Amino acid sequence: MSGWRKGIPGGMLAAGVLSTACAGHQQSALDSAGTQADRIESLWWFFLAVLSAVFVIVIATLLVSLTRGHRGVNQEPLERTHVPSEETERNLGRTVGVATGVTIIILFVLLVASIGTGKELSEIGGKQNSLIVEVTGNQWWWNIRYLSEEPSEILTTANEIHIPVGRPVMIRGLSQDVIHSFWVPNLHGKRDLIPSRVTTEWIEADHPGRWRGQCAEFCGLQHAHMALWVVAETEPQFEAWRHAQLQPAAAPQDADTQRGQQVFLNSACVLCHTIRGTSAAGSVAPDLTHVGSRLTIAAGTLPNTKGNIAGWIADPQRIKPGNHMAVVPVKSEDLQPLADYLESLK
Amino acid sequence: MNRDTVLWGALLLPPVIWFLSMETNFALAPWACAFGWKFAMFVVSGISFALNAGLALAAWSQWKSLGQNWPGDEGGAIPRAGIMAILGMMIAGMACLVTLAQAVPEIMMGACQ
Amino acid sequence: MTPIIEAPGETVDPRAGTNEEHRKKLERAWSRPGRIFGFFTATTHTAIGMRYIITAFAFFLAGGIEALLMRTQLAFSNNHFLSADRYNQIFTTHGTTMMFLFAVPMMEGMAVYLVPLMLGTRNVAFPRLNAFGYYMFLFGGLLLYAGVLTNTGPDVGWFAYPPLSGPQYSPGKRVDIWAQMITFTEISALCVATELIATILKMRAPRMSLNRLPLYCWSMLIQSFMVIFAMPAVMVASTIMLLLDRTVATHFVNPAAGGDPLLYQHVFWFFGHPEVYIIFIPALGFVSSIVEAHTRRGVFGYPAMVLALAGTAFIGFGLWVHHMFATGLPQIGESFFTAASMMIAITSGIQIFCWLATIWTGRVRMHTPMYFVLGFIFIFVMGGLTGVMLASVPLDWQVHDTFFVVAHFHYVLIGGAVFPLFGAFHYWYPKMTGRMMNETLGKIEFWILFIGFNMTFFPMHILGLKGMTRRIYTYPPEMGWDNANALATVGAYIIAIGGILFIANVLSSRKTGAPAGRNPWDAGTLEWAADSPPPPYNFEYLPVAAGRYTMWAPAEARAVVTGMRDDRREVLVTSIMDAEPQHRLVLPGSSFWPFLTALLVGGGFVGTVFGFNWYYPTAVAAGVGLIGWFWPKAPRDLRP
Amino acid sequence: MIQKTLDVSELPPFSVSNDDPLWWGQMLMGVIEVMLFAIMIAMYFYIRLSVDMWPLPGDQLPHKLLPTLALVPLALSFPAAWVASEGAKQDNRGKMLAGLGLNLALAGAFLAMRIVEWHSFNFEWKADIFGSVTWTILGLHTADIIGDMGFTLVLFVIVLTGKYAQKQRLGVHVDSIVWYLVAGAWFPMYVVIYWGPTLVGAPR
Repeated sequence: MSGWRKGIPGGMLAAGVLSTACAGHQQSALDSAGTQADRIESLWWFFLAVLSAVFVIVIATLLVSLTRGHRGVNQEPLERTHVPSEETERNLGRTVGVATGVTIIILFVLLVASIGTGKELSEIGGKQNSLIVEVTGNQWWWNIRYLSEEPSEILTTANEIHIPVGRPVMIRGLSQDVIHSFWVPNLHGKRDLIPSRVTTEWIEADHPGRWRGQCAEFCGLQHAHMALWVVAETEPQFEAWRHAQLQPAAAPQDADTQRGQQVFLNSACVLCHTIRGTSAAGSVAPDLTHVGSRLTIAAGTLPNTKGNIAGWIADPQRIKPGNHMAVVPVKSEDLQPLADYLESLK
Repeated sequence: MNRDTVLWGALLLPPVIWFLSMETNFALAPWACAFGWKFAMFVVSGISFALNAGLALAAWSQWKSLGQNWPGDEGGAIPRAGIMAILGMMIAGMACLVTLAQAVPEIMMGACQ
Repeated sequence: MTPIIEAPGETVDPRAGTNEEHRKKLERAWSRPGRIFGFFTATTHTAIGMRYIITAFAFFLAGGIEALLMRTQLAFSNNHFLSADRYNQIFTTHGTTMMFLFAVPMMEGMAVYLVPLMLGTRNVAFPRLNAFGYYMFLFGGLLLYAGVLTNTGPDVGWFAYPPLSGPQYSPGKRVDIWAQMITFTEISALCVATELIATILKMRAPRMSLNRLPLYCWSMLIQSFMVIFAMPAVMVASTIMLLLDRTVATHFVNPAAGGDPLLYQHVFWFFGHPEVYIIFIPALGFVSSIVEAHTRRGVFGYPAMVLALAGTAFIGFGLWVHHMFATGLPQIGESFFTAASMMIAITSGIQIFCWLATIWTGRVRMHTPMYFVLGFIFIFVMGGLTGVMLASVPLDWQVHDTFFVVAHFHYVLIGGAVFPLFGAFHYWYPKMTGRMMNETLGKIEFWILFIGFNMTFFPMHILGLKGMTRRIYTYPPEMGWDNANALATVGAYIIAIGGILFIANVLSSRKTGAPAGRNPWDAGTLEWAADSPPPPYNFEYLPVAAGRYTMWAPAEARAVVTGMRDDRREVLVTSIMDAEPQHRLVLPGSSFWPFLTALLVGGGFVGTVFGFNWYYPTAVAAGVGLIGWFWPKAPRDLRP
Repeated sequence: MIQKTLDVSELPPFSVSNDDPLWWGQMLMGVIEVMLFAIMIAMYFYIRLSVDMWPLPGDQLPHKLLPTLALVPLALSFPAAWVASEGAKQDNRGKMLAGLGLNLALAGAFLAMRIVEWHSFNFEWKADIFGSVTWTILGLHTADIIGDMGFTLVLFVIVLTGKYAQKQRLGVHVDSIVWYLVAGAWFPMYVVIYWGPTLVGAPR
């Protein structure tokens, strides 16, 4: 797989990459990394500038108005009521009228800007050479399929989307259970994944990088731990990745990982998980064929390290309480080989 | 029609007309896409605008016949009718304005966006 | 039209207790029996209104404690203060409490208390319905908290989207309790709306024609109509779609049998968006009342203010899809709602401009209520402007369901409703208790609340833009959200201190506050013509309106009504537009039936949580209760 | 301080007419019901437009004969309610009894026909969304009919026993308002339930 991991203990590096990539910008609407998010960000700054000016003017007027005819608490008013002259009222009427007119004009400008951006956004995408990625929301992980007319080119993975830079990608959103929402703010706004419906959204990264996304619609107990990563790479890197992912799982190379494979195949793991190239063909949980190549496990909950994999298998309910992964009894001496095996599935 | 009927009409009908036109247009959105035809939406918006403008006009003519004053809180039926007429004008005008704002997407966007 | 009889024959002095006999008779006619049993027979609007206010405030405190628990959990990353399950129950209960058990009932309670006083009448049009509505609200709230305290609190968010809230993904009773609690509170809201409309249209002081109606009463009239049109939608969403799907296996939201989860969202938000204005419009009435009393002049642009209220109300019904921009509806359809959502800013703008104009030309007195009004303008304008951002479809795709939205709606709801409400508490406290609240403490409260509020919620805008989604019980440290969250948590505790000071002020002023007299603020509207606190009959002689601000009118222009019987509960019915007296109406007296009926119906509703068949005994029980309620009993009702 | 007064002692106590606040209260309750039904009808069409076949495969359309016949007593109940309300206004006990009694009988006939008709339905509310929405509309409306019949029955008994005064007469008057709304609401719903699938039922 990618060269950047060679020779360094995987876990440390994954953790390191995550923490450097995560200077607070890897999931931000204000650090756009794609065409769509960029348009929205421009619209945002425009709205912010106009509306901040409105706010400042209103509050300034309020403060100035308080300096006029102000009586302190202890000063009794000279008169019980105060009736401004007709001329004052006329002037006020004119001022309020003008202010309302200006408000209407500002709102129409913002309306046109917003609809213009919406129109542009819906016209990006649909170009030639696009990629279709089917994202299916599950409680609480993402199933990812790269669609293709060629059945052998269809690729299944989970919780991690790789996209080539500069190529439009259509996200085809589905849901297996409840409503989820797909949101990678650096690339585009969110789109709900609704059972029995198909929603679509186009994304396009303009430079390589890794961005985090998260389920945005409350979807139950572990809504907080339903994240995914989008990795944008150059076209050759992406093709290499795709090619590698299409392969069946690597056969275990040493006695330790062979034992791990046996543990996996002889346990209840196979009821839910698939590892292509083995007899494990469960379909209700993430495909593990290349799980070792992913940045994180448990839908973005933990960095992908051997230790974390072992800890996750030993007690998934402690790390992500209420998730649908059953506690599979694994003997303590089997745990390390199992984790080694899964880690080796690059 | 007596004055109070017109006044109540101008107060209460604009929201109803606007609401129905908006609902109709919202329901038309998928159909407009299927037929590639936004014209129906313009018709609905146009009718809504015309009706509301008509109601604004009716309220205005009432106001004119009441002396075109900006009434305060004087007692009696005339100032009260004056305020109702002004309110009718403004509510119908507001409905026109919203209809106009909702025509912006109709004009700018394609039927299938 | 019934002729007006104006006779200078009898001379009365409504200021002092000159006519002791008259007052005693009124007192006898309007008082409830005094025993414990009698407590449940109260039907005067001041008693019921006060119960609403106190109960809703208690729920406000409960919701506030839930907020503190959530903020404590979110104070830093990977916190384990609350479990995911507990957190989900708490945020759902917080939202549900604040919307259904605090904001709406509080606004209703204030209106039940104030509207008849402002209209110069003696009670609401349907006093027993009023009491019934209160008990339904109370029982609904108790049901929800019974669930929360037995770990059966709802855990699907305050809008309970199916399929998550459906039978398959939320087994157990949590969602049933939530949905039935909605039924209770919506019945209560509909009761109050009905009686307020009837009261405002038909029981105004003579000569209080529509152009003299106080802006607060306009706001309650318009809000009540919104309740009438919006609440049936939530009845369909929660009581029909959700509960029937859960209890008798209908398929409204089951996609497998042709149902549609999005249909629930449409119906829910058709109620849910107007709900925000149902909370907010009464607050605009508070602000107008406070502003006119504290600037010594009528609010500038009365017709424009009424237009703004009515415009807000009707456009408010055309915004609901902006909660659904991310669901993949046709964008042209969504954009209609963008347009409407932006246009509603015009009506808010008009109000702000009119208040600014009023303050500009008035003689401002800076009492505590006015501080809260100024705080309201600052916070609400900001919330309104972020609302304009949310109206935009592309911007909403980014900030929807993030902390940006959380910040926005707390700016509009706390800024737009709670700040005016606190202003209103300070403003009408002397009327309700007869004593002034402590001014110094009031201003300290204001500054603490204002600073705490902005500290809590301003950082949330940034958190949302930086990707923090709402309703997550924890977040990893790498996200860079720690500092802003810590700040928000500190702010939340500062708000709590402000709240405690307010309660202390309320309690201590009850005993030590300066006596208020009838009209401590020298305000213009009719509630200030009654004693503080008002006697059960409100006015010894019903006042006649002499303008928009009768209390500011010269004494020679004012008049009172005579010829009302004082040996039974009589009120004056007037015509809708010009408030010409039409007839005298005898209102029912104290009655135990509203409480009993609420108990029977409420018990049945609680039963329906456990099975649909409970609806049948409930219907029978309701029938028994209503027959007892309406059965002619007191012989004095029968006499002409 | 002596103030000007407005003497109202000559005004009548009670008014059995639309001027009474109770009339407004009942009107508003009626508006709530009508709103509820309007939302249900909107839902019906929303659901209809989101599926390809209507009714869904496996459901048969309800028969039209009995519900159409049932419209006759329902339509006749309007004048009955009107007679009762006129009787209330004129303080005419006979008219009130006749109107209320006739109204009860006609409403009862309508209800009986509806219950007979239900046995012929071949779709359950548990079957699919078509059954759910149709049954719910019918159930809600039936609950309303029964509720208002109960109200009418109580008033009938009160008038029959003679324990009535203006207040109860007012009750009779506003009861007819409720009946107009509840019964009137059925006609559009009848069209939707029985003719709707025929009119808009063809596969898209």
